Amino acid sequence: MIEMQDVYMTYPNGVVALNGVNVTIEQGEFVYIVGPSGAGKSTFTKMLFRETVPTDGTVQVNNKDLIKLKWKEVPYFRRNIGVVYQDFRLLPKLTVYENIAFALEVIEETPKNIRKRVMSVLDQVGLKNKARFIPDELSGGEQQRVAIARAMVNRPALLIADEPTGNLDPDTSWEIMSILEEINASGTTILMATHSKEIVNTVKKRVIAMEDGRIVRDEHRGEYGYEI
Amino acid sequence: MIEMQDVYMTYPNGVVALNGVNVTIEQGEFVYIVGPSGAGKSTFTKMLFRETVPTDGTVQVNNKDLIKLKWKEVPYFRRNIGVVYQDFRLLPKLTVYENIAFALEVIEETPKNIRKRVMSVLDQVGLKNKARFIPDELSGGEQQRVAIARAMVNRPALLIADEPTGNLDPDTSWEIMSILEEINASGTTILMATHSKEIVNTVKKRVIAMEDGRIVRDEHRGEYGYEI
Amino acid sequence: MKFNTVKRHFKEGARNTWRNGWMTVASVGAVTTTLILVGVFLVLMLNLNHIAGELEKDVQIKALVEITAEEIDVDQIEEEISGISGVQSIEFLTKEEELENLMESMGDQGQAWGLYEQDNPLNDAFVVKATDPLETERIANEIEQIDSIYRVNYGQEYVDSLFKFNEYARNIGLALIISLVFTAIFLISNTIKITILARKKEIGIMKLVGATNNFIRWPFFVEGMLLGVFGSLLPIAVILVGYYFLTQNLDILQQFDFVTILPFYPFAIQVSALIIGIGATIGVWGSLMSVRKFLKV
Amino acid sequence: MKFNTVKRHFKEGARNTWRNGWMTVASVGAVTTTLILVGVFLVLMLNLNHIAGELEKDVQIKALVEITAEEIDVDQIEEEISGISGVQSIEFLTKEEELENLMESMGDQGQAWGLYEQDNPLNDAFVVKATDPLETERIANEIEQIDSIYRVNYGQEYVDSLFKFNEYARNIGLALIISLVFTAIFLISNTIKITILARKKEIGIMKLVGATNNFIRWPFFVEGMLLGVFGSLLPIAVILVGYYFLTQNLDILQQFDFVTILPFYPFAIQVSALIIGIGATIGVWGSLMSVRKFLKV
Ligand SMILES: Nc1ncnc2c1ncn2[C@@H]1O[C@H](COP(=O)(O)OP(=O)(O)OP(=O)(O)O)[C@@H](O)[C@H]1O
Ligand SMILES: Nc1ncnc2c1ncn2[C@@H]1O[C@H](COP(=O)(O)OP(=O)(O)OP(=O)(O)O)[C@@H](O)[C@H]1O
Ligand SMILES: [Mg+2]
Ligand SMILES: [Mg+2]
Repeated sequence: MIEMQDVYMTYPNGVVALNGVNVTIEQGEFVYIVGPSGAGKSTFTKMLFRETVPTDGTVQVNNKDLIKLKWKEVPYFRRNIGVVYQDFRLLPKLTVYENIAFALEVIEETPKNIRKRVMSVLDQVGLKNKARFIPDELSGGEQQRVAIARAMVNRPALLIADEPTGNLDPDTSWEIMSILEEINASGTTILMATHSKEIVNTVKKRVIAMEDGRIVRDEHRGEYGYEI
Repeated sequence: MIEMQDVYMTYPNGVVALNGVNVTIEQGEFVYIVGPSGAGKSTFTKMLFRETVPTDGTVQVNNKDLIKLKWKEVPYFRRNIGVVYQDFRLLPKLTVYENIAFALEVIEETPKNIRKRVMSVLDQVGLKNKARFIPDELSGGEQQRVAIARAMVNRPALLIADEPTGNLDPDTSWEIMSILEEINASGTTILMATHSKEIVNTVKKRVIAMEDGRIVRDEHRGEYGYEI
Repeated sequence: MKFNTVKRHFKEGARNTWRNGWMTVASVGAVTTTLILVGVFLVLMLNLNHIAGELEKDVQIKALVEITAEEIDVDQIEEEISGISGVQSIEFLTKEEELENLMESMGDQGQAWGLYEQDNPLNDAFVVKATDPLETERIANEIEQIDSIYRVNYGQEYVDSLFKFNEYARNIGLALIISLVFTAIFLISNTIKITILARKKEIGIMKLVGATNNFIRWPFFVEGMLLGVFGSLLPIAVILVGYYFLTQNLDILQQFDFVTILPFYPFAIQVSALIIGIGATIGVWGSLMSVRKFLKV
Repeated sequence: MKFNTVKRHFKEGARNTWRNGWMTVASVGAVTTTLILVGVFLVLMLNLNHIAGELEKDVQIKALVEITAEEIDVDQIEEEISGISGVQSIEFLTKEEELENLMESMGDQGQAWGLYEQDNPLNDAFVVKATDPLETERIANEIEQIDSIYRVNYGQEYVDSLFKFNEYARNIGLALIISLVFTAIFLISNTIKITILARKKEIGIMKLVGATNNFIRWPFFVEGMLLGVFGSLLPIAVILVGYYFLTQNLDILQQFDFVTILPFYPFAIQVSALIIGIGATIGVWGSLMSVRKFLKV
C-alpha cells in the first residue's frame, strides 16, 4: 500500500524534516507514528497524499508513484485517501454538514447518498445536532470530530489521521479509537500520528517512532516511546 | 482574583455554553478545568479576558467588573492576563520572535528589554533556533509552544491556558508543566483547561470539572474525571 | 459532469456570493462605479460623435456661376455637376435670392444694402452637398473645372478646421473610451482578485479533499458572473433613466441649434446591453484568472 | 506614545505593505489606475475651462455712433463709455475702417463693394471690451442709453450661445470631475477595505493580546499612506511627461487658433501635487475607516 525509499525532505527555509526514511506499510495495517514535537510526523504523512513532494527519494502509495504523478491525476488519487489534519482545515464558510458533504460532492455522489452518508458519520462522531453550525461555532474537540468525519465519509482505502485526539477528552478519544478500529477491521489502512501514550499502550498496534526526521524504531504491537 | 456569579452564556445560535456558573479563584492558585468536549471550558476561559461577555451574571477579575468595563479599558485590562488559545491565534505574517515581541510592544517596553525577554521565553520553550520562522513553517507542537511563550512573556498576574499540551508529546508536556508550576510559584494565578488525565492525576492541583455548561465538581488536589 | 453537479455548482456560486458578505458588497460596488463611468462616457462620446457627424453634414459647396452665363448654361452645368461622383444634392440660387440671404444674415446693418437691389453685384450660384462630407474638397475641385463656374467656395478654412477638429476629437474620444474600458477591466478584475486572494486557503483545502480544478472553478465562474451582473444593474438604471430624462428635456440643448442627440430607442438599450455584457464578461474572466493562481496545490 | 513606539509603527506599516505582497500590488494598481483617470480629466477640464475663458475674452461690444454726430461728440462719448463700471478698453473705428474690415472679412466677394466706398452706408463705431466678459450685456445696455449712440451690437446671439454653452460645459465638467474624484475615493478606499477585511482575524488577535485601538491603527495609517503615495507615482509621471510632451508639440493644436493651453509650469506641478495629496489622503482615510470596523473586539 505504502512504500517509501530514502525519502528526504528539506523545506525551503532549510529545515530538514525527513532525513532518509524507508518504510513499507501493507494494506489493512494500523500504524501509530510517534515522536517528539517537530520530529517530522506531519511531514511524513503529508508525503502520502502529495501535499508535499520529497526533495529526494521515492514514495509509492496505492501502486502510484507520487513523484511522477501528473497534476491532473492528483485530485483523483487523493479521493482514495481520507485525511484528518492536525489543524483541521475545515472550510470556514460551510456548515458542518456541507464540509463533510464536500468530500462526496467532488466524486459526484447522488444527493440522496450524500445525505445518508453524511448523517451516518455525523452520528458516529456524535455531532448530529451540530450539522448546521459553521466551524467557528464549534468547540475545539467538536471541530476535530468534524475533521475525522470528513476523512472517513467516502470510505477511503487509506485513512491518515494527524493527532486526531489532541483536542478530545479521554472518553471521546476512546470512542474515536473504536471507530478507527472498526474501519480498520473492514480493510482500511490506518496511519495515525499521535502523542497519546495511553492510547498507544492500550490499543496495541504497529508503532513507528520518529526523531529528527528519521525512523528510530518500528515495532509491531509496540509501546509508546521514541528513545532508541 | 476571579469571581463569577450565576454566569450564563447563550451563543447567538442558541447554544447554552454556560448554565449558571459560580466560582471563586484566589490569587496564586493553580486550577485545572476538565470536562468532555463541548462542556464549556473554553467559553469559561473566554469570559475571563472578556473575549465574550456573559448573557447573564457577573464576572470579576483582578477587582474589575468585566461587565461594566469600558471598551477603552479592555486592552489595558488584558495586558495583565496571558492567554494560550486552543487554536494558538498567532499572527500569520509575523515571525515567531515578532509574535512574542508584540505582547511587549503594546506595553511600550524598550527594544532592549523586549529582546531580552523574548529570547528568554523562547529558550524556556525550546524554540530559540526557530525565532525567525513564521507560524506556517512550524509543526503543530512548535506553534503551541510559541503561543505559550507569548502568554507568559510579559509576566502576567493571571495565565489562562486552553489545552496547552494538546499537540505536545509527553516529554515536552512535562517540560511545559514544570514551567507553569515555576510561574505559579512566583505568584501567578494559573487556569488550565486540559484533557490530560495523566497530568491532572500526577501534578495534583485544584480541579474544576464541567459538564453541559455547569460546574459538576470542584476539588482541591483533585483527580481527572467529570462524572458526578 | 452530472446534472446534479451542475446544479450544485450554480447553487454553490450563488451561495458564496451571498456568504462573502462585505467582500461581495465591495466587489459589486467597484463594478457598479466603474461601469457607471464607462456607461456615462460611452453615452457622451457616441453623442458627441453623432453631433460631429451632423455638423459635417451641414457642409456645402457654393459654386458661383460666371455673370456672363445664360439660362441655357445653368441646366447644363447642373447636369455636369450631378455627373460628379459623390454628389448628393444640388440647389440653384439666383443672385437675387443670394442678396436676400446676405441681407438677412447681416441683420439691421444689412438693410442698408437694400437700396442697391437694382444693381446686384452678386452671382447666381449652385449649392452642392457631398454624400460623404469628407469628400467635399475633391468634389469642389472637380466643380471648379467646369467652364462656366466662376469660383467655388465651401468655407475652406472653416471646413478644414471642422474636419481636423472632429478627427482629433474622435481619436481622443476613442482613445479615452478604450482606456476607460481597459481601466474598468483592470479595476473590476483587480477587486475580484483581491476577494479571491483572501480565499487562498479555502481553495487549498478543497484541492486536498480531492476536488479537481474544474470542480473548484465552476462556482467561481458563477460568482464572477453574478458580481458582474449585479454590478451592472445600477449603471443600466442610471443610463436608462438618465438618458430618458435627457431626451425628454431636450429644450435645454435646443438652445444650441446644431445639437441633436441619439434617440432613446435603440441607443440606450444597446448601451445597456453592452454594459451588462462587459460586467458579466469581466466578472467571469477576473474570477477565473485569480482562481487559476491557487489551483496548483 | 514613546519615540520607540512611533518608530515601531512606521516600521510595521512599511513592513506590512511589503508583506501583503499581492494585496499591496492590487491596491496600488487600483490607486494608480483611478488617479490616472482623475489626473487626465483634471488636466483636460482645467484646460477646456481655460479655453472657454479665452473665448469669452474675445467678446466685444460694437457701439454704432449716430450718423449725425460731430467729431466733438466722439470724445465725449468715449468719456461717457469709460465712465461705465467694468469697461476694460475702448477703441474707436471710423466708418471707413469699418468698411475695410467688412470687405476683408468677405473675401473675394467683398471686393465688389469697393465700388461703393465713396457712398459708405456704415456708421462710425466704438469697440468696447468688458473686464468680466459675463458683464457684457449690462455694459452694452448702459452704452445704449448714451444719446449719440445709434445702436449697440455685441453679437448677442453668438455671445448668448457662447456664455450659455460655456456655463453648461463648466457645470458638466465640474460635475464630472467631482463625481470622478468621488469615484476615485470610493474605488481606492474600497480596494483598501477589502485587503483589510482579509486581515480581520489578525486585528482580532492583536486586540486580544492587549493592543489599544490606536496601537493597531497607526501601522494601518502608515500603510494606507504608502499605498496612496506609491499609487500616485505613475499617475504623476504620466501627467508630467504627457503634459510636457503636449506643450512641446503645440503646433497640432495651433491649427485651431482659439486654442491655447495652460503652461507646464506651474500647472502640471500643481496637478501632480493634488494627485499625490488625493492619493495619500484617500489611502489613509480608506485604511482607517476599514480598520475601525474591526476594532470593537
Ligand atoms: N511548511 C514548513 N516550512 C518550513 N519548515 C517546516 C514546515 N513545516 C514543518 N516544518 C519544520 O519541519 C520540522 C518537522 O515538522 P512536522 O510538522 O513534520 O513535525 P511533527 O512531528 O508533526 O511535530 P508535532 O508533533 O509538533 O506536530 C519542524 O522542525 C518544523 O519546524
Ligand atoms: N462562537 C460560538 N458560537 C456558537 N456556539 C459556540 C461558539 N463557541 C462554542 N460554541 C458552543 O458552545 C459549547 C461549548 O463550547 P466550548 O468551546 O466552551 O467547549 P469546550 O469545553 O472548550 O470543548 P473542547 O474540549 O472541545 O474544546 C459547544 O457546544 C459549542 O458548540
Ligand atoms: Mg505534526
Ligand atoms: Mg475548548
